[in-house]
Amino acid sequence: MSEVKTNVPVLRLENITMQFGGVVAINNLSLEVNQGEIVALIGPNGAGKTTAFNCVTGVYEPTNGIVDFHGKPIVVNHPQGKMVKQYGGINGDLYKDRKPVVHTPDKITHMGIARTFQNIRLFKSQTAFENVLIGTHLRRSSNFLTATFRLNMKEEKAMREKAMNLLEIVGLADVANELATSLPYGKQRRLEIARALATDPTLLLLDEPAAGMNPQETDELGEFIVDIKNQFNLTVFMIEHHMNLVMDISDRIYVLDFGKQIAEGTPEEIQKNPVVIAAYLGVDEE
Amino acid sequence: MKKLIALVLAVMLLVPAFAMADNVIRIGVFEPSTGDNGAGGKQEILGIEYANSLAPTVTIGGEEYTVELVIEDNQSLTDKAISAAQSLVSKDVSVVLGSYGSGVSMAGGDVFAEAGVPAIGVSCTNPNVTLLCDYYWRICFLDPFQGTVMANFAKELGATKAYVLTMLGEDYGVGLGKYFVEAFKGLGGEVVEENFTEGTSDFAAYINNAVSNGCDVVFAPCATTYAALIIDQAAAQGISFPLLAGDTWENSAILNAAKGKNIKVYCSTFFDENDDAAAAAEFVTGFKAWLNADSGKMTNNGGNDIVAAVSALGFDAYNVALAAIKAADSADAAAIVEALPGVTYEGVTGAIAFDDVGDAKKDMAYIKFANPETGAFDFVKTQKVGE
Amino acid sequence: MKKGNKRLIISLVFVALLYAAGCLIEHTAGTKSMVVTVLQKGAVYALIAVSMNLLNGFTGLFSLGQAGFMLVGAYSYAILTIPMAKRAAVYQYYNGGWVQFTIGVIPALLVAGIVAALFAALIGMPVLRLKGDYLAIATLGFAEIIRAIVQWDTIGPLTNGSNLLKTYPTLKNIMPGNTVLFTFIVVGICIGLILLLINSTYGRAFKAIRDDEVAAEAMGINLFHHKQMAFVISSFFAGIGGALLAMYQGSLQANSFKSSMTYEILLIVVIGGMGSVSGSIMASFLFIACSEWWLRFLDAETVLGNIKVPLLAPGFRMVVFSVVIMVVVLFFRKGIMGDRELWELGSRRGAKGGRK
Amino acid sequence: MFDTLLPYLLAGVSVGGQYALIAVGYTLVYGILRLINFAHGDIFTAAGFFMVYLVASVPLPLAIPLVIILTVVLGFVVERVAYKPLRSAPRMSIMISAIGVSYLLQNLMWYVTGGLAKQYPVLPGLSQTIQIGSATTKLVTIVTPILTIALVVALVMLINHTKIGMAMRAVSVDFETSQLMGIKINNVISVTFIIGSAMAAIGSLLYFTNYTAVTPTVGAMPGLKAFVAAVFGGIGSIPGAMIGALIIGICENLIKAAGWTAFSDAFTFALLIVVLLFRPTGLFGEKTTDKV
Repeated sequence: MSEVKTNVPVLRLENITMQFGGVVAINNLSLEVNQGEIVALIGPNGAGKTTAFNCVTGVYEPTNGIVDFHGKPIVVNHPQGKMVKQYGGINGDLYKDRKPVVHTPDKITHMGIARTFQNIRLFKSQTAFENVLIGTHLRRSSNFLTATFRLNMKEEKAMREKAMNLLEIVGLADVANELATSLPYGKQRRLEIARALATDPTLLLLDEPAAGMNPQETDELGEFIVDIKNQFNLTVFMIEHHMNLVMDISDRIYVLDFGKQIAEGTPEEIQKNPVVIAAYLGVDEE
Repeated sequence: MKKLIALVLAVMLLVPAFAMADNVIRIGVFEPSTGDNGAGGKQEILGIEYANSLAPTVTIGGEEYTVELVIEDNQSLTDKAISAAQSLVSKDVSVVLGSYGSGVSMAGGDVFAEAGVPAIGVSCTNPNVTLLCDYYWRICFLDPFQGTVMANFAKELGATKAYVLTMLGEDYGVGLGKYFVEAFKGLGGEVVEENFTEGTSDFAAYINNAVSNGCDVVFAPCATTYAALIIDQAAAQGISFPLLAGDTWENSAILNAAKGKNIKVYCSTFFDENDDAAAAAEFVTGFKAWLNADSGKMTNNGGNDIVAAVSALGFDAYNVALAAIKAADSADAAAIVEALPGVTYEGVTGAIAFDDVGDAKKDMAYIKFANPETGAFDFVKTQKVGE
Repeated sequence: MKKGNKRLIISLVFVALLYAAGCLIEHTAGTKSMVVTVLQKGAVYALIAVSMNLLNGFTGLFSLGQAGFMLVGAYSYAILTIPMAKRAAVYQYYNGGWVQFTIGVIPALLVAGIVAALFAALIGMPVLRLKGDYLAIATLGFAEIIRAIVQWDTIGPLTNGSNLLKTYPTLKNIMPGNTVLFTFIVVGICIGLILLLINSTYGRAFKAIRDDEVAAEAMGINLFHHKQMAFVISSFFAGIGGALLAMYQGSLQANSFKSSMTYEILLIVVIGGMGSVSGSIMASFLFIACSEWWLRFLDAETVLGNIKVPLLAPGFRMVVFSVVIMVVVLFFRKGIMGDRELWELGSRRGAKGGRK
Repeated sequence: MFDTLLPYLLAGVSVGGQYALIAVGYTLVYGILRLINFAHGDIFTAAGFFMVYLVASVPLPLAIPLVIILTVVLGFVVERVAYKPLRSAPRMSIMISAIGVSYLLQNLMWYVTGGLAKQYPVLPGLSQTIQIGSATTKLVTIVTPILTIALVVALVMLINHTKIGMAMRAVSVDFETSQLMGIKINNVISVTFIIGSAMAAIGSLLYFTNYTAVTPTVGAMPGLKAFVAAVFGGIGSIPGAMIGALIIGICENLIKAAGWTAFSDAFTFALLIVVLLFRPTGLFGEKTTDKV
């Protein structure tokens, strides 16, 4: 377990609601992830977990609500729409003095949030090494002219070293020149993490990192997540179905069901929570 | 792969491009046989082929040379014309005849000039064909002349306001339209000018514009493809005023479009089938017999044996080329270039002699009327400058 | 690194040999030969195809506006270089036109690229928000709009309306007798720059966008910024390509820059392989050689002995040609090179080979 | 004022109706395959040539159904040969294939006809000249919009009330799922192409009666305009395509009336871009969200 945990919130979601047409995918979700923590977001399929990630990373624009990262706004969408200047009503205080903000995913990554995807999205025509290298593009100082005329050789070299270094850390150095999509499943998941790390994040969002892994691989992954968290001084926010993994490494857990938060607490608390058990096992209607 | 290509290229270079038979002189025919101007181009080629059938050889330096026609299709398009011209040049032609259409001639002119091959324009009437190219000569009249003729004629028909319709990007039509406008305004007439884009089929709005602007004559020099549509739609809208155009409209397509409709179509052209001069009469009889002997040629002429002016011009162009070769007494393109300015020839379309720019000094146009009842062109009058 | 250097040297020697061969061919075959034509036009098309590949093949933006940007480049070049003495004749209907100065050929080529790039920047702002085939049809539409504007009579004093522009310096005027070398040098520099860009960190970002937009954005790549960059750079080179095409043709008319021209270039890119620079170059020369030279006999009605060869008639060449293209599109979808490069064939086959 | 505008409006409604018949093919195919069938305009042209050549050998009453049948066969074959093998390929490949087919058809027609314009036969009745108010025009001008509306209504009924229509709607909503539900995708797609081609054939009868010259490239522009109409009306919506086409036909003629003749084609594209940017779903299209 990490020893750099604090109570300083890194990520804060407040009253996030996401509607697709008439379907409410997330309903008034609020949560916090603190510096140095590993926080898990669990829930049955269709609970809105990935949607929550997509709201944080700017893929979706939440219908309303606020996402803050290190106290800076990522999304501020007022319930009554962006046109409303004078905030009031039910969430009046929450929106007080806050201008509507919607950032694009790349801007959010630039702020320091990196993610992986539930259904792995590697760059399929690129090698493992090139995939990681693309992650380093974000923190470049060169522009297209200096890059074209090779006036950035020093930076280019640093990028390559950093990418290789990351591949070594995730244990993929030997397959650096293999095509990313030709790697086995588990390695692809690690590669996605390496690629995310190349963007120098402070918060790492992992979307089902252990999906499709066997118990042994899952255990290794757990250690690996803790390792990199410590090594890169990260905060980790993850969606996961493998309960062993979740219970092993999480500091806190949020449980989502039908777009609503139904529980929050430490692994021990969640394990005992009857609402959670009901949600997972299903109970007869009272 | 690349090496293979290089190898193929090298082999192609080593094999002499064309087995040079002795005593053959090649004349390039640079004409559209497809595209908007394909119909006219084919008629022009027929004239050239007929002339070739009458005079298949030429004597150079005391030796008899066989004339071989090398025909390339410029597809009526300026960009395709360039590669067609290059293809002709690469086949070592001594002189080029063509084209029907001014734009393609201007585009091809550069290629001929670069290769030092002289070209004789047959029915390309835009002044810039010869003006901007030192290797181009021409045996027909020019657009400033033709435009003036038609403006005068419009005036004679009693028109006061003309509707001028040309296709964007067609040098021939745009040029002729401008000269007509200049002349017609000079005669105190009013003008409405409009353009259509390539590939237009809907001319209803244009005809409406002519009507709603109170025009009493339409001048629409354009390719026959569009001409047929314009005539058809004008007739459908019951237009009572005459439609005028330049030499391109002297074509079977126009006759077919106008046939049986209540519409008056006039065009100016280079030659009249019923010309009573001896040379012309002989040409007309001979050409008709030649056409009738071969159904393929009849088809290329538009399915009948009406002698188009461009065929007569093609005939003359071939003979001018032969005269130039004889004057140069050489099959060498450069020698022919030297000889051409001095060539004079008494053709079926009139006497041909070149001025400084390379244009034939021609001063007579024939005005014809597309008779909707007989489906033939009626000769109206001849017109000279200043008349 | 050392191995890379060696390969670089081999490549450079190879390129130098190609240049020498081009030069030699021109001097031995003479300017009249079709080989020279094919080398000139093939080189010009190679640049245009590579510029289109940068967009369609490397950045995954299906743009069909290439002919429009070539048109802008070609016109910019021609307008700026027509000699003063000839302007009155060229702009015969517009009193010699508005532009009353000329600039050198090389600056004019640069201006051609820059003007095309400016147009692209303006057009890109709205249309790059569109995706897939909507982007394709919108860029196609813009190319047609550009063509309509250039032909507009009101700006005729600038563009000569819909009429032919000519008398500007052509390939022959610049390096007489070495037209192929000149074309190869200009095209070579441009393609070289594109290659350097593609192999830089920006090129990797382009490819990332092509492979997966969502993931690329999650990597912090600003989609719009990078797409705009690819679009503008591609158009810059398309503009220069258009200017070179004008120089090759010797005369210029807006009417020939139709969407069918874009389609032809697209087909070259497909034949060469989406995402392969060397493929595009080879396909260009092949395409031009076939259409201008090797297949020309198909268009001529030929009589062998007494028998007229069937099928041969004007237009048959293009039929054969389009059938071949359909075969490539349907059965050899990767084209000549797939997304590999000629110089990678030896070294990276192991790593990248086994894939479909 | 109205007297001056009437001829333009008539011409606009007429040409708009003809675009509408082409646009139906675009909107159906796009709705199901998400493919801009670039060859559709050329299939329309081919229908014109079928008529020209058929009339030379068979009587007119027989030629008209034959034209429709041949066009349908052509559309069907194009789909089977050029699009079906690419069903699982990236969308860009199918679109390139469509461009290739268009290129092939145009070149083929160019070869067969020598690139020369062919005179379209006179259809008795339709070609007659009639007088409406201040305007003189062909009868086809009046017939077109009536026939177009009738066909569109019939088509909408087909799609809403028949089994195949239901299958078409299902496939257009979700390709994979409907496949899983046992809908024979290939049949549905073939039917789509058959309907589209038949409409194009009828459109060509009307169009070429109005504009009597057929050239190999004559369908390219109406094809593109019909596609714009389909986008404008909301891709996938048949009544939308019709209304879009009528609006485009009328606007085009009014623009020419205003003297901006050189821009009548460019206008269509400008309209397309404006629609794509500000209302990408068109007038009657439904909004969709991409899933990540």
